[in-house]
Amino acid sequence: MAIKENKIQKSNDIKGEADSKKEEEPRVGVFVCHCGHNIAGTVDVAKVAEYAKDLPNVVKAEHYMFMCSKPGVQMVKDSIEELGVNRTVVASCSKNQHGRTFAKAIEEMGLNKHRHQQVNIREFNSWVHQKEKGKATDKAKKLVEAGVNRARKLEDVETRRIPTTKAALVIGAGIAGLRASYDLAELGIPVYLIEKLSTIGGHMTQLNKTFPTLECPQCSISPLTNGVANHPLVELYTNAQIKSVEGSMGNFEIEVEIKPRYVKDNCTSCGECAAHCPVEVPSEWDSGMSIRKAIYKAYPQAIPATYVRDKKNCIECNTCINVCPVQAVDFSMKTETKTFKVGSIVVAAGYDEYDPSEIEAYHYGQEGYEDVITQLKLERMLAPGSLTNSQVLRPSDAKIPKNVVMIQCVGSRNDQVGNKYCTGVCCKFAIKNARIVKEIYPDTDVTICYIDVRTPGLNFEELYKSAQEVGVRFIRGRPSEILRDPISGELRVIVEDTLSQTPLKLKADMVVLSAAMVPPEGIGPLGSKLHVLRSKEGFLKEFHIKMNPTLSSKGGIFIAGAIQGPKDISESVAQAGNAAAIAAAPLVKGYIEKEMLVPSVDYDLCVRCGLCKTVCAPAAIEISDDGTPMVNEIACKSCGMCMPACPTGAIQLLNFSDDQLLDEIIAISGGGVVCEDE
Amino acid sequence: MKLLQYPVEVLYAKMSECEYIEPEVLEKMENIVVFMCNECGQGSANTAGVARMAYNPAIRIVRVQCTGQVGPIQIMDALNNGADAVACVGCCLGACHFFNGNILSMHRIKLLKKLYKELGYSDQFVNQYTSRAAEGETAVGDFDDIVERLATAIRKEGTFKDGC
Amino acid sequence: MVKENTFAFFLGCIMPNRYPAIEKSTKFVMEKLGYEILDMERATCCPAPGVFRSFNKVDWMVAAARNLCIAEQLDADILTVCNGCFGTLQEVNKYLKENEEHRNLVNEKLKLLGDYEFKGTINVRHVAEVLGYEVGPWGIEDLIVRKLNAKVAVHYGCHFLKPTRIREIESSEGPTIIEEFIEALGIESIRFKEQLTCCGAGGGVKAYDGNASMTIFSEKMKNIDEVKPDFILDICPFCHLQFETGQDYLNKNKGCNYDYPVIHLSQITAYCMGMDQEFIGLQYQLMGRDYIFGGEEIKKGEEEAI
Amino acid sequence: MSDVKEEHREYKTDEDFDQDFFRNIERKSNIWQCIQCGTCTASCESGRWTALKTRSIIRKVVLGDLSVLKDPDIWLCTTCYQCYERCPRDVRPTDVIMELRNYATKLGNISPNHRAVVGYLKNYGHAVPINDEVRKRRVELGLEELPPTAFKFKQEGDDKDLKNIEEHMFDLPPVKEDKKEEEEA
Repeated sequence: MAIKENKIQKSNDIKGEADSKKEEEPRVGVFVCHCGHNIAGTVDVAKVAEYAKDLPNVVKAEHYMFMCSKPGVQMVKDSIEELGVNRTVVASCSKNQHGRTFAKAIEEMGLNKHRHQQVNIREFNSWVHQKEKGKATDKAKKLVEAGVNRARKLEDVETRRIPTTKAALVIGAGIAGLRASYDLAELGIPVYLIEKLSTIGGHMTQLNKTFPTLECPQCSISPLTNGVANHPLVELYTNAQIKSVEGSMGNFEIEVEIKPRYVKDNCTSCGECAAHCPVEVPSEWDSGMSIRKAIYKAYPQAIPATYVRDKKNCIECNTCINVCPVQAVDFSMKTETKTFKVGSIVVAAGYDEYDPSEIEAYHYGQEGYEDVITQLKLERMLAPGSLTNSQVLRPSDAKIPKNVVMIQCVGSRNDQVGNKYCTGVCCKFAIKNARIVKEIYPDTDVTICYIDVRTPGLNFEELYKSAQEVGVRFIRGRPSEILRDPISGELRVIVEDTLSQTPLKLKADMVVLSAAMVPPEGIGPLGSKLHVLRSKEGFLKEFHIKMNPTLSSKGGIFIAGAIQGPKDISESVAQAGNAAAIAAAPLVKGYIEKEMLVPSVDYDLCVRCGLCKTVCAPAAIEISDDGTPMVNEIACKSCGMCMPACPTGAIQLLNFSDDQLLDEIIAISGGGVVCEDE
Repeated sequence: MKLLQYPVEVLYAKMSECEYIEPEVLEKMENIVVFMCNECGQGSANTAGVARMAYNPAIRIVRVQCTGQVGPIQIMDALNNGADAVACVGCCLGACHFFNGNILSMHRIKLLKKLYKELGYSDQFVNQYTSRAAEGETAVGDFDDIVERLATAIRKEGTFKDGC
Repeated sequence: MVKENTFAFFLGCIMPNRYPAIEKSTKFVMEKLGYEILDMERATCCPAPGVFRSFNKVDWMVAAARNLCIAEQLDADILTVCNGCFGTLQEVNKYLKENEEHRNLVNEKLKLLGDYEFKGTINVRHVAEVLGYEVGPWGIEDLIVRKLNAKVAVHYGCHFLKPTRIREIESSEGPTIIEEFIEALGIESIRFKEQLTCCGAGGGVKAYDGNASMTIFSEKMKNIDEVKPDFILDICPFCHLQFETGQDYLNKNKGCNYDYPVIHLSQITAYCMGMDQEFIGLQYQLMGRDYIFGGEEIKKGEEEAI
Repeated sequence: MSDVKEEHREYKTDEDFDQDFFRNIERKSNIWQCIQCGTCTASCESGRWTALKTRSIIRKVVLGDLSVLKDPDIWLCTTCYQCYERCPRDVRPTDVIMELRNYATKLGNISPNHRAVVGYLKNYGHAVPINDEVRKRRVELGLEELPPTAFKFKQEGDDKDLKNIEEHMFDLPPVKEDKKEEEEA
């Protein structure tokens, strides 16, 4: 890791002030909570409080019905005021639940909030040992005793303000990325928006109509695409990908690799070059439903409007150079790397459509099964300006299909192949498309084979009813395979209508597979560069599924949209707004408050072996010239891994030092006696 | 007005699938110290608690920043002070919030097991597991595994305390 | 350790007791390829998965384990030519290897049948898999004496590939192992409708309800008849029997006149490696008695008729 | 549904189902995850022509409807494993049907043909015993007259293998003579 510019503060001067606090005699207050009967139902709280009373240094031991209630918290505050309690132990629920409530309470009373030790006797004890009430009570006693031992040596932890660079980076310019960039820019924060492809808009621009109101996505997204592209505070880089990410929350330093467009910016996008280019390649943006040239613009309203040359397929015949009226085409453009200093990163890299060729029984993509397509391809056919100018034509013989069969849950809700999760979007997707196809071609019969139709939310039941109204036929059953008659080439879908218990062989001129939403290709390297956790399905893992869905597992990095899990457009936009808001917070405030829970080095014990540096993952320990380790306060994640690595115990994490842990271990492992000598 | 209150057991009681252990071995297990990292380790025990999944009450959880922070000193202290077995439950491999804490602790525990084997103790007293904050049953599965291994060790050689 | 290039040849029931020609040609092919074939003395029925597993799964495993022990005593992998036998033996072999307490249970009962003890030292191989992968079209190339040019309807059967997670040979939706192999013999496989469906004999259905089995089979024959192959190639004597008696039944009762010869993979491979047609045993079969294979000689290698 | 016409009666009640009869059926918890999507019945090559509806059989196992054991359809499964391959919940219907047959055999529902096949195994060691016609063919083809299986050893007088099998294996419940027991079951 490159040496960071942040100020490296010598860690041993913190140690100086901490010593003065140690002398003052610990006075511990213990409070045991009934939590209604969640705890009291299993643990005899009175006995536990009584047991805690005669532990050394305990000056107050109470038990109360609801510690987290106003009177409960007041009880803690009073104990500090009246009895001069300088360490508090609350035995109730988990740290994530109410640890902070009590910490804030004692902070209001002037005590440093790290002097509070939360003991969990609910999730770790009463709820899980409901059948062994006696043992649960003993265990609660032991846990409280361990909490007291631990609390005895707790020290103050200073929270410090770290200045942040007022800029943000947004990865991915789909609907979520655009929304996040726009919201951030509107807050006055300069945004660097980078997009892997050559145009912005993501999957939304590929759709024909959006559900449930059947609006045209081009119209609803273009104010945003134009708004962001021409926003004074937004710098847009297409064909760009992340090379490396350094630094920590508030001060990131990102290297971005921008592939050349081989077309300069003075391109008027007149399209002459594409007209004369001999190369024809299936267009990825059109998901293979139309042809594009080696030099192309993905779709007419594409932003940025400059054309882009696809080096892989280009045969370098130079016709585009000669033909271009403004000589914008320039093959000599090189890959540039740019570095940005930003405070927050918002990842909105979107999703990919599941490739159904993995399910062999549906023969997607095999020779002879051209008429088996996915919903996105159907959207591309229906969209205005498509090759089939919004007509649904069979890819094999370009005829209008007499009957269309849609198959749901392709690659979803499947333990054997594909993904286990339900995407939650395909039913809405399929029903909308089915209704549109039925309205355009009334005499084509459209069938949807479903397991469970899942269209929750406002206006979606109407969407479902309107499809039924128009005559879409719904068959409850998951098709087992798509058969093709080798001679006539006809497709047959074999499905059992489980409601009437009859296996059917449906004639199908065209089969549309509702494929799942899967993490985008390239998320692996992106995730590892950002040091961000991914869920078992491969999406980026949110910090907390309910309370913090747009914060990633790493501070300073935020996620929005389908990158966090399959979702529809309205949800992605909502998440993008939230991600922008919490990403902007430290930037607008100008600083980040970080608790200085960092290790301190005892230079007499240190033998300068450098083992702590090798073990430190966030590379927060540097070896200075005289061989002694220096801790970088901001990058340190206070994980404590350096402690066991140190052969002499010279490096000790504040509040997690070896002797504090030892006291807790002794209490919990039955020993019960605190060893006096140091 | 008596609120219709389902007994808590009925609501969620999900017994652990721990195999049968005869009472005399069971009562030899007073306490098992489990170091759980602050992120996924105690998170999964938390989810197990919220889902009321029962497991052996001898399990005592000590919260540490990361299993990487638990060194041989802490484990030996626990065993010397009367713990019957010690285990570390960290985040799953590759997903440690501190990047490689769980891998480090896995190596340390592997060496420690080798050491105990050479000293003549059974190596089932110290174990390392991983779990995810979302999965309560993984934590309970780990606890069951600790108890089962300890049971086999006790049946074979007796507990750690009596210097097997 | 299992001996190299030697197989304990598991005969099964239908091959030795109905179509000995398949046994003959398999031995011919294997010897020509340099494999040593050992007789599995005292072997019995594998036992047939359809009937016996339906009655008592444990006894089915014990009987199968008995056959496996015979091969273990010979210290050689088992070679089967029948999907049913391969299905039973491979599944029981894999299950007992992975499943400790079932292995003890089976070994307990196995003692009653004689001094057999399942150790799990061997594997179970199918002739189609040995020819298709181990020998492969490249391996057979220079041993071919006659190359046909026939259009053939290939029938894979069910237990050879499925269930894929236990057999672990190839995907059951689009297999190519036999197509690729028979290309070396100059045979082209024609795709016909619903090619990978069941011939209708398995699972004890042929014994339980003859005409249900025949209804399933008639659809299969209708699809094969559409593409008019030269002959039907199968890899399982039970399907072989079903195709033979099936065509005969449909001719007599349903007024069809199918006369497609039914050839097992070993028979045709042996023929192409020089075994003369008389040993293929078409004359003993019901269908396609007078079919001449033809196929022009490639090399003038000396032809020792066995 | 079973072909016996149900006489008119009110709703089915819990007594008709015996939920824990199948408590030790293998992979029980997976079977209960069945979402009744019908892939198995749609893939079933035998069910396409016969009355075998795999999905409703699994439904009966989940509900604990014991009529499935008397249902002749479970014997129409050709174990082609298509449903096993394609079930999105990995319920493995083929194994379930095989286990149902085990339960049905214990109740005595065995078809005479299958009973005969077991008889062949016990007497000749093969489900398809040899006949003279084939012995002659074997000699013509240059093979031994009798394949070296247990039957050959029995012919030479050493039939301990088949005797052991007969004694210890596949002892099926006796054939149900009286009709009374049929109605009551």
